[in-house]
Amino acid sequence: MKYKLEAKNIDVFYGKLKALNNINIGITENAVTGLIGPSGCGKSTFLRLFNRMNDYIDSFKLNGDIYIDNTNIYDKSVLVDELRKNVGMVFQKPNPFPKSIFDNVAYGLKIQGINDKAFIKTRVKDALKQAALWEEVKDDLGKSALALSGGQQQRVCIARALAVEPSIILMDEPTSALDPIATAKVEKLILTLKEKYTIIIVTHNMQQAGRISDYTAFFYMGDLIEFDKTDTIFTNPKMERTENYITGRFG
Amino acid sequence: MKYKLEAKNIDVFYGKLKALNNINIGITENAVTGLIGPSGCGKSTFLRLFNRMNDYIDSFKLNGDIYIDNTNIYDKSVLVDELRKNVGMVFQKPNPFPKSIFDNVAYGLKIQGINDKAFIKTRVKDALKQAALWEEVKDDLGKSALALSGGQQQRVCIARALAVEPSIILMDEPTSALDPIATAKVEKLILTLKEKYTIIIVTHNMQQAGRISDYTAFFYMGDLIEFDKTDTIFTNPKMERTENYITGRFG
Amino acid sequence: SSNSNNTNNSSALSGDIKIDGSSTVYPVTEAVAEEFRVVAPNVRVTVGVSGTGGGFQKFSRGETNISNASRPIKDKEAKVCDENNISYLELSVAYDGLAVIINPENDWVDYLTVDELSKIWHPDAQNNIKYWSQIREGWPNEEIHLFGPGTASGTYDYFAEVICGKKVGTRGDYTASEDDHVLVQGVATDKYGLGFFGLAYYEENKEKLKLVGVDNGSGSVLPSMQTVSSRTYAPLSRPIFIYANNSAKEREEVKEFISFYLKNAKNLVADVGYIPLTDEEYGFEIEKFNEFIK
Amino acid sequence: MTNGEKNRLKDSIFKYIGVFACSIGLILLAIFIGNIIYDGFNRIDWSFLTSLPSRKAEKAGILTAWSGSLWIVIFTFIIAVPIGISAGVYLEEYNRKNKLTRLLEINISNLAGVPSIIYGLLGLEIFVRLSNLGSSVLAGSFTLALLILPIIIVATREALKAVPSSIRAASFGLGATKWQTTWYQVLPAASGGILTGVILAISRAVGETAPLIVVGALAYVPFTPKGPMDEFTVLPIQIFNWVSRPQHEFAINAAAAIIILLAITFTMNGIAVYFRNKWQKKINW
Amino acid sequence: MQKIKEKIIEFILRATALITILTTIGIIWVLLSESLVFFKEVSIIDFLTDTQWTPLFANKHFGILPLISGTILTTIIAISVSLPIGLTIAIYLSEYAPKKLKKFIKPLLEILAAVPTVVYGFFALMVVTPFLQKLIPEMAGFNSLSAGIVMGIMIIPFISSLSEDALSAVPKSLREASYGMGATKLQTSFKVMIPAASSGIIVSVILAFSRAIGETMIVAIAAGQQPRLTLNPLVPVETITAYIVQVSLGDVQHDSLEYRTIFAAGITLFVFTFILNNISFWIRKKFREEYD
Ligand SMILES: Nc1ncnc2c1ncn2[C@@H]1O[C@H](COP(=O)(O)OP(=O)(O)OP(=O)(O)O)[C@@H](O)[C@H]1O
Ligand SMILES: Nc1ncnc2c1ncn2[C@@H]1O[C@H](COP(=O)(O)OP(=O)(O)OP(=O)(O)O)[C@@H](O)[C@H]1O
Ligand SMILES: [Mg+2]
Ligand SMILES: [Mg+2]
Repeated sequence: MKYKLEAKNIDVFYGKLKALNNINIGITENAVTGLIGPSGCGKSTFLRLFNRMNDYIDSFKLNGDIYIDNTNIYDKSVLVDELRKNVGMVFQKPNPFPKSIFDNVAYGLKIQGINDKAFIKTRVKDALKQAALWEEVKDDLGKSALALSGGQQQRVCIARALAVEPSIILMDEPTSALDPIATAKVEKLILTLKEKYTIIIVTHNMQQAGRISDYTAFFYMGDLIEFDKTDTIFTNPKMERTENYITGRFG
Repeated sequence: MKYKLEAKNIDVFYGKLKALNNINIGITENAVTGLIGPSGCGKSTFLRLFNRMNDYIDSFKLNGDIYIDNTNIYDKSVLVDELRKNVGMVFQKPNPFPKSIFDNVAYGLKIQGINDKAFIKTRVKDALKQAALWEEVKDDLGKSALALSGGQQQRVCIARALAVEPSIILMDEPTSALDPIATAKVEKLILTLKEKYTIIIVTHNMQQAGRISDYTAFFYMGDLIEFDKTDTIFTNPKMERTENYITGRFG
Repeated sequence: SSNSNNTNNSSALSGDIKIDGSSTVYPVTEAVAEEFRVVAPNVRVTVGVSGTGGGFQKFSRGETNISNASRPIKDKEAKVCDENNISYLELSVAYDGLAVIINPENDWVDYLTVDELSKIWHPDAQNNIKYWSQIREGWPNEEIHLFGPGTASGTYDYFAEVICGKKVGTRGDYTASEDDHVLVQGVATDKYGLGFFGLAYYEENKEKLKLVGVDNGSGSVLPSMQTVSSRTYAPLSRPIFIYANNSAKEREEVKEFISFYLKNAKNLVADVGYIPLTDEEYGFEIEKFNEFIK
Repeated sequence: MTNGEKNRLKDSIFKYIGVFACSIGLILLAIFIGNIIYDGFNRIDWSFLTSLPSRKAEKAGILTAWSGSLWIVIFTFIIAVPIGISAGVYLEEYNRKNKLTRLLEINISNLAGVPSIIYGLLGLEIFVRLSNLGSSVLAGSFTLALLILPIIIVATREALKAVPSSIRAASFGLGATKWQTTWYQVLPAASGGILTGVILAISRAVGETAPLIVVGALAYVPFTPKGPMDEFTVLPIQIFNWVSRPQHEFAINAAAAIIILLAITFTMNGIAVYFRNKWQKKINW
Repeated sequence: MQKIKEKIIEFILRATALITILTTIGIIWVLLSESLVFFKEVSIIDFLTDTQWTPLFANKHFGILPLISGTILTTIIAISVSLPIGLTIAIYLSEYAPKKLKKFIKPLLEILAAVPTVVYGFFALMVVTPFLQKLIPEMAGFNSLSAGIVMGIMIIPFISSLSEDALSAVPKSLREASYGMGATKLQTSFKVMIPAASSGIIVSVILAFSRAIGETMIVAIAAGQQPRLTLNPLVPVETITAYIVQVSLGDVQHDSLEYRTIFAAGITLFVFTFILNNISFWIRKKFREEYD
């Protein structure tokens, strides 16, 4: 297969609610894929399939297969923790640990059994820089991450995901709590990262999707309405719904 | 005084950190005032002064006075709960109660001692409609609000604040988790609301600030750099910093 | 016919009788209360088990009518009764035989003299008498393990007094338990064990234990219904008591209850595993009581 | 072995340790209950439940004991649960964090360690004598209530602490008063942990012997309590009494009585467990 | 109006909280009034330094140390049984076990706390001790080891249930954050969940500890009643509680020096737990992690 990630005949249920309906999609390596669509359409649900994060929701049920590098990640033999080391995630609501900023970012390294302090320090610093937070916190890395502003918390979470250098990064509205400058930095970061990583990002910001994503998928009420190169989606969408949504003429 | 809300010589500390520095501002009735500025500059802190929400943070310390309708709301005689009935708030991170959608929205009415079921129902419905959520949840108002998508949760919180019809509404990035359509609806709502209410809104979205706010205050590292009519701020800012920030040429 | 007459009288009685005190005496009093209900169903007799000391404390404050006691009242307790204008009467109601017990596998002990018991249990024995061989020539050179009731019990007090002497006490390095089952278990599983406890516990666990005769100078005697009751098994059988207060004089139902107690004790006591007094002795107690309520 | 493999190995080992630990608990429980049921189950019949105590083991019943226990449990529950929860709420939600709180906090966990018999001595002085309640159900219940208060208070506090403060912020933000916030939001969200405390506390109260004996609970009482001011006995006293009789038949009675005692506790706990499951299901932050 | 209502409610709540203070005052009063008389007759120095406790024997010694050592010994054994088992169960139930299993196991284990302690006492004496004696032949028939182990079993639910509650109250988002980094359940439990729930877990341990310290029947039956200054778990010991119950329900005359010893012992236990609680409070304050 030519895709890094692939979703085949995906149906997702939360109890009786069908949250995703027969989704088929292939995600290209070293590219940014944006997921857009109205709130509640299933973007987060879809994104969280790739690191099996939905497994913890009781009512969750999945039909279909998800492949990463041609392996079905819902196969019994798959090691979920290895999978997740490879697939980093930034969540929709900032969720820093009730620990210091440093410990938050170093967490992923520690659980991999890395003890080299100097190495950890460098990684933490790099990650915080990439997440555009270093300048603000460098003097007080021991401060509790919970005593940060909303946007700062989100950037801690981004740094935390970057520190372990996964090969795939899932981002659920990573910049929604950020100001334009921080947003611009993160966007720049994403563009740098895609040279080495495969990135899937959920965003509500059409401009952002336009700016950074190579491919864009438009979801609507659990259906994948359209999926294509971002240029095509934004300039020449096949479906009327997509056009309406993108131009804001919707609903 | 001519202002609905007024902040005089405000200093705020979190422990040793000075989060706000000598802020003086007057907020006009029946208008939308936008607060902008980079992440961590003190917008949320400032916003939360008006309903005394910072009181619960242990390390918080305030110098200066905040007036609403010429009453100092930090005065001993002020009833904080009455104050808050009058000053509604939507928080930065969605924080629905672990209850059904209906109970979430009806809560504010319930605590005011309103028992009329029919009345509560109408209000809940109206509030959910205003928050652009009604269509998505009308069939299952008994569903736990925690089982909603991030954007849906935020709209529940907006509906919850609207249901009690306060005269002042504080919104901390109310639309950051929303898709463009929901955002547009909420923005429209804000514009309708301002005919009766006074609204203060924190936003990272310059376009949004430009679209909806009558006045805009730009904060930077705890200082109020500039405060003026939105038109003036966006077209003819006095300070270079403001201009840089608004045009994204910052940092 | 006089009996049925009595019953008729009693059934007309009513009121509350409160009894508290020793848990050793409790089974006897419970048995009496149970039977008394048949003749006087409207009298509410209640029995507590807060210990002889706790019982006397309540008794001396006038909170109970009758106190169960496994030892005679002490001076201080008597004084409080006086202070509170409570006159009282001590009545013996049964004997509690103390059995000296060894493990069935123990084949060297045939009997023990009071002196030998004293040698084993005397406070001076602590850290000195450790081996069976020290007690009598020819007994094995093995550690002796002792079991007995807790020091806060009337049983212990009595044993210490008759074996080691008044105000001497016993050695402290023995395994004590308030619960005689525990002692049974202790001796039953320990070949070199020796213990003493209520005779009834031996009776119920005969197959696990071996009874030791006690020689007080006039030959070895094994405890039994007869030897205890006739006091030939001495000195290890002790009387247990109830104490009655003034209400026995003033209140018909209390008076009736105690008379009933003394008249019927003989059968009931045996029922619950204690040993009754002799008929003369009961007669004597009844007389004492009649004197008291005059 | 790579670190990942090590971690997974540790993880699955721990899982088995967990299963093992649960099994230990359950097996021991099975042994206890199995033993008791084996000894006593056949002894339970209608007349055992409806007869008065007797010197004859085969005639003896536990009517007064189980009805006394029921009275005591219910009254203890009625007294201790509201007081315990409300004290917990006060300390966690209302009280400013200062030296006094600290003292109170230490004091309460201290009370949890006071031997039950000391509570008996306290109850005897305060409820039986000073308050003139006599050796009544009420005096016994008050005594046990004091005994289990610390458990309920401490569990309540912890459960309240675990409720995210964003919930309080949301409620306060709507103009709810402290009490409304507590009552409508915080307490329901904390109900699971609170009920666990209640379960453990009630379990403790049901099984207590010594303090009630000191307070003056009886061993032989030929009538069931008709009201809170009546005298009473409870199952543990009856059990204790029977256990310390020499005759083996009483041991069987005791086993049968233990089954009934466990049944009472289980029913009380069952109600609490039902509500705990019901309320906790909704709350999943 | 609302304000008055709030005030009244706060007043009531405060009043209930003050009940605990009153209880403490009551207990201190009960203990102190008698033990003051006691300490008039017995020097407090002897009381704290003498190594023998024989108030009911003819040769009286009033050294509380043997009772304290017995109490500490049994409590420590109990905690070393219940803490690892209880905590493991709590983690297993909150992180590993299927929800249905948890719903079923948790209340079952809670019955362990409801079994009358007399039953436990005999279990320790008749089952656990003989079993252990097969492994350790020199073990005495009465010993703190069996009593402590069985007491530990009894308090398992205090730790397992209360800690489980604390763990499941940690916001789901934290767990997700950790899993999202590729942490195993074990790592998530120990690095994120336990620290976040530490306050509740420590409290559960304190309650269990208190329960063990205050427990009477098990030790009275299975540990023997020999006050002995030792930390050897294989020999008979007596705890403060066992002593108190033995004397207060025994035949000893009230209003006597012998009887007053229980109050002196009681107040010692009170002071002892007070010190322990102060230490644990301090530890808790140090390690507390806030989350939201
Ligand atoms: N509870 C707290 N304790 C200590 N410091 C805090 C706390 N909350 C915020 N701060 C600090 O105060 C400053 C202002 O925070 P505030 O939340 O007001 O920022 P903001 O402008 O709302 O940022 P954002 O756009 O990221 O939400 C920041 O430096 C932040 O780290
Ligand atoms: N835990 C859950 N249990 C039940 N239903 C859920 C749960 N989480 C989400 N849903 C429902 O599934 C649907 C898709 O939710 P999802 O979170 O994927 O939306 P989304 O596209 O990410 O929206 P948003 O932009 O608002 O975050 C919604 O209707 C939502 O109500
Ligand atoms: Mg989402
Ligand atoms: Mg903010």
